[in-house]
Amino acid sequence: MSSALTTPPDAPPSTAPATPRETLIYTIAGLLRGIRHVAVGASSPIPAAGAMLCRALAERDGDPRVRLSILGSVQHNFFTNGSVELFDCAGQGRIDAFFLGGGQIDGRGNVNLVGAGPYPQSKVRWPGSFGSAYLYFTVPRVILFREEHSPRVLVDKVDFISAPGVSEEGVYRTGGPKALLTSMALFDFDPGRPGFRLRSIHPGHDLSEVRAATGFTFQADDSPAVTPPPDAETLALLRGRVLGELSETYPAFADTLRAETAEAGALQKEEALHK
Amino acid sequence: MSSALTTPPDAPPSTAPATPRETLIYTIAGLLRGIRHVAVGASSPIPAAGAMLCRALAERDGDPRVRLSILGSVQHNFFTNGSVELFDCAGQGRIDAFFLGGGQIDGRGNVNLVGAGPYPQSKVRWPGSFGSAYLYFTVPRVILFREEHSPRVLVDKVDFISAPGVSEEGVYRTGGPKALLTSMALFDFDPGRPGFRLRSIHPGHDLSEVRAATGFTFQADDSPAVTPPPDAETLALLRGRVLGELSETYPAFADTLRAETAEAGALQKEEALHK
Amino acid sequence: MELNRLAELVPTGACLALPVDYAGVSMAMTLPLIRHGGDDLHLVCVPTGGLQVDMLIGAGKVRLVETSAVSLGEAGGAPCFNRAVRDGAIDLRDATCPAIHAGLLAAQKGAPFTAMRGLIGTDVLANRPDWRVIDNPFGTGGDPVALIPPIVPDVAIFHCPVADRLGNVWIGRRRELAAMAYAAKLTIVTVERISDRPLLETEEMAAGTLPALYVDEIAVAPKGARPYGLWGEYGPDTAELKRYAAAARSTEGFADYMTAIVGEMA
Amino acid sequence: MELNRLAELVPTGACLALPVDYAGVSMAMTLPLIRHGGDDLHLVCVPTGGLQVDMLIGAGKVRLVETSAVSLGEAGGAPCFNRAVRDGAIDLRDATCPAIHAGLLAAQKGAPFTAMRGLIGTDVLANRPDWRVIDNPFGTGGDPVALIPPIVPDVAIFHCPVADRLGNVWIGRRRELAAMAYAAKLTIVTVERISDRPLLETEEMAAGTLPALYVDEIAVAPKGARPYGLWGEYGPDTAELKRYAAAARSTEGFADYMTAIVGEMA
Repeated sequence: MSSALTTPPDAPPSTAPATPRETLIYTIAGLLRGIRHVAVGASSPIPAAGAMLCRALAERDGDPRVRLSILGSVQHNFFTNGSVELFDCAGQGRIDAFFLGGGQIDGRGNVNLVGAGPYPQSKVRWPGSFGSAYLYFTVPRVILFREEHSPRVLVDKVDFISAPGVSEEGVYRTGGPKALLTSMALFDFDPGRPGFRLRSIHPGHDLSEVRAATGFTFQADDSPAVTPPPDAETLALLRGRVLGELSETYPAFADTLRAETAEAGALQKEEALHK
Repeated sequence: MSSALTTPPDAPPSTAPATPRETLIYTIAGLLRGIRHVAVGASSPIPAAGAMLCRALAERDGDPRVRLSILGSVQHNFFTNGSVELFDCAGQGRIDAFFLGGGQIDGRGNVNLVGAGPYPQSKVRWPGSFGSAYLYFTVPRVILFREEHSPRVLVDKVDFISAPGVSEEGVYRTGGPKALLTSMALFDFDPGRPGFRLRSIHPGHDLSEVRAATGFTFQADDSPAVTPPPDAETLALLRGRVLGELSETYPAFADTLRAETAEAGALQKEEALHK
Repeated sequence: MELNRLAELVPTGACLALPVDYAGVSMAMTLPLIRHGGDDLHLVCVPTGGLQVDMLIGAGKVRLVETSAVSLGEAGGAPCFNRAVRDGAIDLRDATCPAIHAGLLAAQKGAPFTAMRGLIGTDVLANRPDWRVIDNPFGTGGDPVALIPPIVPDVAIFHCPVADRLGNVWIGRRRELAAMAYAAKLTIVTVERISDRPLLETEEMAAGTLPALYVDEIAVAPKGARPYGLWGEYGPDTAELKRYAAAARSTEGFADYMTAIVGEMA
Repeated sequence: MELNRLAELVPTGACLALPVDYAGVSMAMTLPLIRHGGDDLHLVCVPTGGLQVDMLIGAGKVRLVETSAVSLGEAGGAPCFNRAVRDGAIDLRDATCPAIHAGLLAAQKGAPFTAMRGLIGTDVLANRPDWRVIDNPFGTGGDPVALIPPIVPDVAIFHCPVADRLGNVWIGRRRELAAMAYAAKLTIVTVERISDRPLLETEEMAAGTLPALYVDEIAVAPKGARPYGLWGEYGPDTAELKRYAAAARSTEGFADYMTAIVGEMA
């Protein structure tokens, strides 16, 4: 995207309709509502943006303060006890929400961050389980977030369980999956069944498309809801304060967001001209 | 003791014969010979002086460097991880020697730091076990040091085992008692028997006196050795450099040592006059 | 007064963690605790107790003491503690320093226990039915290992040189204070002063900073550790500790000493 | 050259602990390790690995990798690691971050193991026959708990901003570096510079200082973490990481890249 399209940071926020990514960010903010402390990985700008929006909304509405730890960041990380502190903090019950991706996610909420094919000689190797084998057990609201929505990612059964969606009775567990968010849809996780239930489909997609792109079976209404985009006031907050905060830690991503918004604005004007 | 008796710190070291306390310090330095790291309690000036002398002797003789940690001291304590670091350090095998006192010490090397009489409602309560229940197991050379040599302290059987002298086979143990030093005598500990064996009696005492003052049985030669006082060169080192170092952390104790030396010097002159 | 309000946050029956005498004792909270805090306290000394613990015991606030030792250091034994033990007025959980740290560590990690060496064959272990011994599962049989369960204080109280306006507290190298705060449900810190400069702004200060996440309440209490010292700030007043040690040898002497102190603070 | 001498202290078959990319990686030691260090290394990534680990694997120095992850972060997957996994050229001990920390903690404490929550039902646990699961002895039956044995590295190597002439090293708030040094038998540290002022002289600096007791060797290596960054000193060179990621996609590309680097350093 050309930087000529980018709105200068100090200009009044655009009133163009929400971009798909902005709707994702808004959806994440909703999933986080009510938490006190969320931790986000250093290379997870969309979850970070969602957390920042959640924090801004809580402040606007006079709700209790939301803390955000961006791991690996020097500036937005208040931990002072090394990289173990995140896990200790989760063990103490001081982290309410966390995001997990996954090379594979299956219908029972199992996550695979290790590799595709037989272990250990994986055909495709991903980095590894990171902290998932602990945090999935100890963080109450884990949000599975992966933009790619395909049968390759959303599989019937993962090849390696980095972290299981549910545990047998008697296993100590205070955390687990709460929802699965992709570029196409939002699912709630039901640990009782266990399995996913489609909550809403993002604008521009439909149920048959979602079914075709999903490698596991899930529950769904016949006419699923559409994922709501942010209202105008929230959009202004996102494009103003939140984008400013985002620029400090994720400058490249903030530029992308600005460019997308500008593009949406240009498109809107163009459409208005042609009406 | 009047401070008029005290030699100024910058005067050349006195050549008076060693005082009983100087012989204790010298004996401790000998017990520590060959160690790399010794930890000493904040209120243990004689062990600290022994450790400082050991360090000075090692330096003089070109032996490997001796480290000394004085617990609770801000200046002479290089720990930076809180009060747990001493114990971690011992667990890592990085502490070679440590000193333990004890309200009661028995003939099997058991130490009681808790109280006399039935537990928990002790008739006489002492502070408590501190770190003894761990360090006695993990520090290879624990020196039992108690100036009072009486049947009240050196008992047949302690009323409470804060730390046992020996452990059953199969119990993980890399440390334990090496020696027992009092104002009257020096014993070696034999974990095989288990029990103490008299190594030497300090000048001015004899075996029957030691037997009468000791509440447990111990092995001894018929004519035990006399604890050797420091030679002139070592005494000069003790009264010079070591006393200077000691003054920084234990100023009151250093003054006492100086006064005792001065007294010994005065006595020596007086005796010379009367000859 | 602010400190009285903080003392009211310590309910009757609470498990209260207090630091060793050289680490930063909030002596300023002692009288507020006696007059406005709950009774029947379960004190956890991290890992040993001193003047503050002795005063709380003397004032009849304490039901149970979990500690590796209680003493006044150079000033001798802890008179109220020793008397309460003799009279059976308090329950005891005698420990050893690393076992207290192990219990806090288990809480810090959300782990069910911490394994530690030592302890086997001691009367410390024999009198702790709340601890367990298992055979080391990594061994070939035998090799008993003591397991220490989590210590989760309801409240931790300590004193530090400085806090910032964001609620961060500078603990320097006294990391047992962090361990206490990690483990506790509620952490109250008194400080010498508040700094306008955020403690996490520089790496130098950040290294010794306990983040606000673990700190619930902060109050300013200049010379708040006296008669104990505070590292980097002021030394202990040993004469005062000795004066207390002498006075508190009798219950009457203790009462007179405390009355005099209340007068001084009024 | 000093760094080559230090690399010779890493014997063939050694267990070598290396820090996470943002904590202070001694990239300066990478080529010396490849050319003068031992082979068949057992790498322990604390708790994840990056460029240095990938280069050591690519150079054929590594027998076993114990890690929670290996990646180049923003620059993508670790090409030599991924290739070695696919080819079965290295053995794996896949872990999860807190389990690596738990293993180092057990070593730090001289404890036979550390208990940790999580892990039950994962393939991480299923593939670690060196770990154990017991029923929580504090429970009433059931409640499985994973036990992690000590990780005792033969050598730990990392990079820091500054050391003093007494051998103390400033690690700031990167306390995993202390954990590595506590646990390791031999610790080698490269630094940006040596300070004439003792680090333990002030409480401010002491709070972030690793004492000389745990540090065996120190060498000066300016910009020694590059292309990684060093907290408080310089940022990462992401373009260089991406250049490596692209080059190392093939064994030939990796070889060319390394040859070019050796040339630059000669």
